[in-house]
Amino acid sequence: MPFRCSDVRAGEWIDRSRTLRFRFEGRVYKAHPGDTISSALLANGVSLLGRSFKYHRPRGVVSMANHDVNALFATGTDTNIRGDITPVEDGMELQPVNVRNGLEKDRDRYLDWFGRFMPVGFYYKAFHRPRFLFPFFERLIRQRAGLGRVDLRWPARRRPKRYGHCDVLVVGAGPAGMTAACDAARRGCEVILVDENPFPGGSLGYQWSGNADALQWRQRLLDELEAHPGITVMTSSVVLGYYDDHWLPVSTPDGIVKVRARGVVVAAGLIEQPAVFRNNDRPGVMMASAAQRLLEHFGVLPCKAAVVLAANPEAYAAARQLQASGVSIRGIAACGESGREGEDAAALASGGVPIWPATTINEVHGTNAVTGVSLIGTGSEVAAQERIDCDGIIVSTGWAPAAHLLYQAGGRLRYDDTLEMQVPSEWPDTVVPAGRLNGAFTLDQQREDALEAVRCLIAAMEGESEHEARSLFRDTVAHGAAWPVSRHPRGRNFVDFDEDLQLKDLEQAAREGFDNVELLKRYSTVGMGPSQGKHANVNAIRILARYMGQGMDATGTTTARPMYHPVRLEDLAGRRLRPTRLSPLHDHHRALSAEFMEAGEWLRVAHYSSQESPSAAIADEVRAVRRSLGLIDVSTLGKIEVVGPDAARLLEGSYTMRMGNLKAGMTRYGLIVDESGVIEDDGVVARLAEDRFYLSATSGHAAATYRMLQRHVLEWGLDVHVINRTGQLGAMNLAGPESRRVLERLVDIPLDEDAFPNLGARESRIDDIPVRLLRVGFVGELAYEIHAPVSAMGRIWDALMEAGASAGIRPFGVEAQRILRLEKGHIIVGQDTDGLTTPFNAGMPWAVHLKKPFFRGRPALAHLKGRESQKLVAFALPPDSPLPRECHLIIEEGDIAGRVTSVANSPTLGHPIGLAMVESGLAKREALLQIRIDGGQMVSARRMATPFYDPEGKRQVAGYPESREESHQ
Amino acid sequence: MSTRITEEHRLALHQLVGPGAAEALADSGLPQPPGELEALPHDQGFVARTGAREYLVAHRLGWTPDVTMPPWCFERCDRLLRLQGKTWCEVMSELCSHDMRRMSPGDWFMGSVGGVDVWLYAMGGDGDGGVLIGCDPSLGDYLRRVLDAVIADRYQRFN
Amino acid sequence: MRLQWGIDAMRIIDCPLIGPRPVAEFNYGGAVGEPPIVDPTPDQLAAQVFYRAGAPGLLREWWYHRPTGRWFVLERDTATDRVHRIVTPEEVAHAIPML
Amino acid sequence: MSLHLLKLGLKGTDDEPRFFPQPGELKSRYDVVIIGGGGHGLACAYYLARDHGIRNVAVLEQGYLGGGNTGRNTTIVRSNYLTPEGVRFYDASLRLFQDLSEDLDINLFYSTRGHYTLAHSDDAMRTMRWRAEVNRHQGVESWMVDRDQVAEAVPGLDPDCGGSRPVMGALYHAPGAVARHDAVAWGYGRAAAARGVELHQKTRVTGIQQYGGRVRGVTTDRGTIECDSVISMVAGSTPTITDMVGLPTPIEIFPLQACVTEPVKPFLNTIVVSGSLHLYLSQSSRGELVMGSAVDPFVLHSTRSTFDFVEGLADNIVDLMPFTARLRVVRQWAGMSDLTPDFAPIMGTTPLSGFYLDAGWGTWGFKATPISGKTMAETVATGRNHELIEPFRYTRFRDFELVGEKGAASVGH
Repeated sequence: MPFRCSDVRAGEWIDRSRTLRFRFEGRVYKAHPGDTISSALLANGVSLLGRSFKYHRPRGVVSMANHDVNALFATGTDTNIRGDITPVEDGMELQPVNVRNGLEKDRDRYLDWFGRFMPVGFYYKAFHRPRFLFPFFERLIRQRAGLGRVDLRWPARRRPKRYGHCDVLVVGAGPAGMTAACDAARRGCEVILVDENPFPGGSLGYQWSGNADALQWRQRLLDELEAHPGITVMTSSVVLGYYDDHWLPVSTPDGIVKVRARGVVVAAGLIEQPAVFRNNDRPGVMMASAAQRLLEHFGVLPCKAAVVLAANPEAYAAARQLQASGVSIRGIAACGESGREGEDAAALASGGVPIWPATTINEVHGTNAVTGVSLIGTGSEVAAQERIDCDGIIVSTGWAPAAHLLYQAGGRLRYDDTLEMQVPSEWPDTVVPAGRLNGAFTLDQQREDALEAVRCLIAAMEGESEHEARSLFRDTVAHGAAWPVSRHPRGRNFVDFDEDLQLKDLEQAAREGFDNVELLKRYSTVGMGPSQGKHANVNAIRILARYMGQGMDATGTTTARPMYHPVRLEDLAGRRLRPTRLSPLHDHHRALSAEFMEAGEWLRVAHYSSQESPSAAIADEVRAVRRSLGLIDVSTLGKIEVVGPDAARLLEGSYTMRMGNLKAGMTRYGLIVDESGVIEDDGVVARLAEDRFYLSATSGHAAATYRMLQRHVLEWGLDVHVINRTGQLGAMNLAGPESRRVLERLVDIPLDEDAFPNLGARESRIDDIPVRLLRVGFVGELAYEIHAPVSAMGRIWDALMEAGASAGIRPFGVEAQRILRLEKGHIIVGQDTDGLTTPFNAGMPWAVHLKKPFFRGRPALAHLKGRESQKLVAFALPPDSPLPRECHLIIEEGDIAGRVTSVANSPTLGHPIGLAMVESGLAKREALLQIRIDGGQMVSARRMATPFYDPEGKRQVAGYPESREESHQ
Repeated sequence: MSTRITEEHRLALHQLVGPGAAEALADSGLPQPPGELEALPHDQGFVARTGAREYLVAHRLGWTPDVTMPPWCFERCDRLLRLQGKTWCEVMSELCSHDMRRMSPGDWFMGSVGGVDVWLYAMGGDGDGGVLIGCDPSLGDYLRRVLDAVIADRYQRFN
Repeated sequence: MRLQWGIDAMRIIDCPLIGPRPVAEFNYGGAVGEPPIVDPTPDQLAAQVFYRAGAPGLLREWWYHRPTGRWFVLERDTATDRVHRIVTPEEVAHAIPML
Repeated sequence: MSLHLLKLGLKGTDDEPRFFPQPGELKSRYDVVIIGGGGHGLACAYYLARDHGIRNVAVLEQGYLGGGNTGRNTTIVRSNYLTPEGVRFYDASLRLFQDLSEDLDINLFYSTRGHYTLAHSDDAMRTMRWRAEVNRHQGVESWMVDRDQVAEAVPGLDPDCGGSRPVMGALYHAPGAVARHDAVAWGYGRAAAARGVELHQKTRVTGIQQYGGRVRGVTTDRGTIECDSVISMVAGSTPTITDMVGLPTPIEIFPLQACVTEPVKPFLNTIVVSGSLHLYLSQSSRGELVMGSAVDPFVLHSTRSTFDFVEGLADNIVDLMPFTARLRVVRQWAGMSDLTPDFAPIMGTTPLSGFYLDAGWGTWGFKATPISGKTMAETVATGRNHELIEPFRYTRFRDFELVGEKGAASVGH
């Protein structure tokens, strides 16, 4: 590996004792465990790692810290893999992304020559005329869009998430972060320390390599982190964002941990900013911190001979560090004064390294790799004469604070003219900055700032409001250039490497009127690429500020939105949790090979399958109920107890009909409407005693009805208890002419009409099981609804099935029930009614007792009575007529006049029947309903009264109705 | 002992609601927790005060409240799952945002686990602590499946 | 169509007895309305049924804590999402006319 | 390569005209003041000038042009609504959209993709059929497709949805499209400014003056303006403006969140929406998967993001399209939706003469941009509600004549 330096670095991340093999574009390379894809390729002298998104220019490592996406790769099972930070694995098969015919010979590389024909916002100005050509251009552009390619066959590998709790979450395990974590732990806090790198240490691990004190301090901190039980260190982990009330999701190698912290120290350090000069994107041009990371973490030399562009002390330290490792420093162009008189600069100069003051880079030479550079005076327009040969450009011209979390927590930044960098200007008292992002650069400054941060944070967490104000330890020298930008007549001086945006593009956007930071971003797309402006936003604001002739703060910043780094959907999704509610009789149904359907969270029986088709099985179930005996599990019904002195008063106010006069031992149909009079729920109200009611509600609305009743208790100041027993009790409905004969044998109370009249309610026992019996049924036959604790439902079902065997008892499901209830003309809330249906629309004026002085929705219903524009009507079709579907439209003189809400072939009546919501005018005129069915064909339906079947409801009250009676044709 | 789930069948549950509920408990020799959302142990079960005049009583089989109306007493069939073992907190940390390490024996907590509303009663005594989980009977199978899956995944991941 | 929360959200609501809880354990009950006028004019009815105090500011609202089955009334600033005060139910109770 | 780009390439971009002229001082008087510089406001200004010759118009924007919901939505254009009046209104908007790139001479990347609204229950299937029937009755190309047709049209979709809430079918809406939302605002803004309309950014309305039962002017943080007509087109800020004139409305503000993934090669060529999974999905021309959901569950005047939004969305999309599980979310943001009780806008005249309302846009504002501009312009020019927006009049709540869109919403999921 030609660029691997032999001497082992102090805090190296690689294991030199083992070697991996991986393939890139088909060629085999060697690497060490701990190498990332980028470090491994660079170690092997491969510096061309990718092609840019728009112009397909050759690209290499520039930040080595995931602050850009130059180095993106794909394998068979993944894409958009970030080379800088993704460990290389043995046997990896890597390919570049968004190239055709390999990196070297990418067929789209010519696009760079046509750059001039693709200025900023070009796609807004072209391709839309003539219109018929646009689809062609759109396909062309869409093919080029996007980076990696997805494979539709990839399986989803959901990774479970978990919750974390701590007193103090420290973001960033650099010198400041480690100090803060140790100090907080010493003060008795439970601390979580998070760092996106595989090892803690941060800049101490790659920037202070020659400094003995720094290395010693680093080791002491690492040891204390290791030793202290109260500190949990999460490495290779990213805090994705700050969300309300100190909620910080951390993406770790083992899934996302959602941390609730009482206080947060944001010590995430700095993001080095590139300088803008012609061809500043060539492979080999990189930031000083990138070169130092390559050297100290991976033992990889960034180049053999380098020219350094310097505007801060860090540049000269990096130059010495590289020189000490064998990189020849051909010269340092000081485009900023800071650091030029420093100790490092003096050492370099005495070692023969030329330092050119007030000089910057005019142009970098070479295409797939740097071959040389020509310089220029920062003030003058004239290029320096000679060209300096080198294979690397090391840029150290400024920083931006990684203060995204602080911003999201409500903190704000301002530009510091001394440091030439943005620093926090305000922050919440329990989310505090520390370290270099707070302007503390020297090791002492970082340590003091961290200790101050923890002192103030803990005081705020303990609620001591007037603790001593926080003092700052910001450096007093510049750490960047005010204008790290050099113009060039032929451009190619990139501000945003992700989006391929040059200096002229941003100035052109501002010139065209997009002259505020948000419009500039949206028109030019600066900062909208995968690295979200980490390396581009500050320079973009500098360029806009200079173009508009205003200060950095006046120009403003764009909003820093989560996620700090992208996170996979499968990590966000986590474990698949689908709460599913099962009836107590679920296993019984499975034993009867039932077909299930989803009803909200519940699983319900649609029908019990038999040899014939489903529709035949359903018809059989319907006939069984009509002719002999059926049993249906209705355990999903809402079941609510209302007990106490004001029980009747609560129901009087909650239902549209009178409830106060309901006698104990009787039930009544109950209807609930919302404030605007729209039907919300219905069910049965049973009065068990003067101060005890038992309600049922539809399974879909039960929870909401229960909450509403509880709320009314508070709103109306009532003395009553409302208890939700929906899951505690099961329920089944025994319906059919044989129901009484069979049930008589099991219960301990008389069932004759006098003792237990229709709509009656009784408490009884089956064997030793306490049960409630309600003479109610949705299906219009002699029926008994049996409610009992879930633990006993199996025994009751078996007892009934056994007792009813001779009577031909047959279990039936929801589909049969829907037909049976339709034959009786009963509505289903949510199907025959919608978001605007009042009781008057649904043909239920009898359910609205406006004589009551008050009930929920009364004022609206009083206003609406008699003014309904739509009405629910019933219709029938001849036996041979094609069957309409629900929601087919009723057409009247070419206009929509209504829709079919329910329709089914009635096995009992031998022809299709249905309900339809139609315009009131049409409803009044007993005319035929013209229904437009599939294919546009019209069928005419004749109007009918409901109930279609047993209009007088004789069968429900018949003591022992003739069970063998053939259903009338 | 490794973290595990066991079904709890030895406890019968009753919900006591209404005026005179505290007195009814006293008459039956059952403890009355002073504050709401608190519980007191009672012969391998507990009495939890879930409301101003509302109690959930868990006791060995055989106790039937000799109460005249009111207060009102309703049978409860909650699904009861015992989660015990060294890493029971970590298992719960995948399913509930409440910091379980703050649950000391005798504590009562009502929250959401795996998207399902539950009550938790921290059991003391027998070594590896843990918690008794109660949920609506219709959601019992779901909650058991989820807890089993989390325990199995963690065993695979960390052993 | 309003989204129901995922399993948990971050915002904390701190209520009496139940203590600080993630907002995902709650159902939003909407603004506390004025006591309904029994026989309102059309304008009064529209105001009662439909109109809302939509501007940002302090709003008195119903919040339902599912796991403990309790309603709370909170005064919340709908611009900053901060809860200013827990309102006792008695403050919002109003008698209803009975037959 | 289009001719225009050839010219730009050869001649350079120095004399490319400004989209928006340099903002000057506020004049003391305008005929019409439009509050809100989003898509609706700029479109209305354009149609006032183009169709009605009313050019003495000022658009006042408190932030930057297109910075509100216009720049935050998931860019879907469709007309597969439930009520006849809804279908007519949005279909007219869709037809305007189809010619808009040419009208405004800006490429909106208006791309007709086809739009699938998935049904995961019998109830949902019924609602889809209801919408399909109403759509086709109005000549809009929508029809039901079954589960297999959905799986075929949306590569990689798992109709079983991971084992629960399976896809039973969908409402297919052929004209469904996406467009670049920012460009719509800029296109209208440029065309309006070219006709003399003044666009004032960073100008916040602080009060509306009225006496004698009519509007007289507005006060802003840059001075006071006299005018005859004021149109409020501020979506999420509507209640603040209507409070200035004491006009009660049923509007409540809920955050509406969205997120976007890293760009990948195009794999999704249609728009996929699922009501019960609260999921809106399309792939932008840049290759990003743009994903949105339903509004947050409680009132809030803020564009803050929440983590559980992106968790819930990921949980559902990983079930629906498992292969996307590997894609990474890059950014999430939010807009402020002004919801009404019947999920339909409030448009046109109000009891205060001279004060017009264009609000209640909830999650369906972007697709109405052209037609809302056009109909509001005609309404202001004539003083009477355009017939397309009469069903959305302000007084409908007092008259209990709500629009039936809500019918679908409560039934559909």
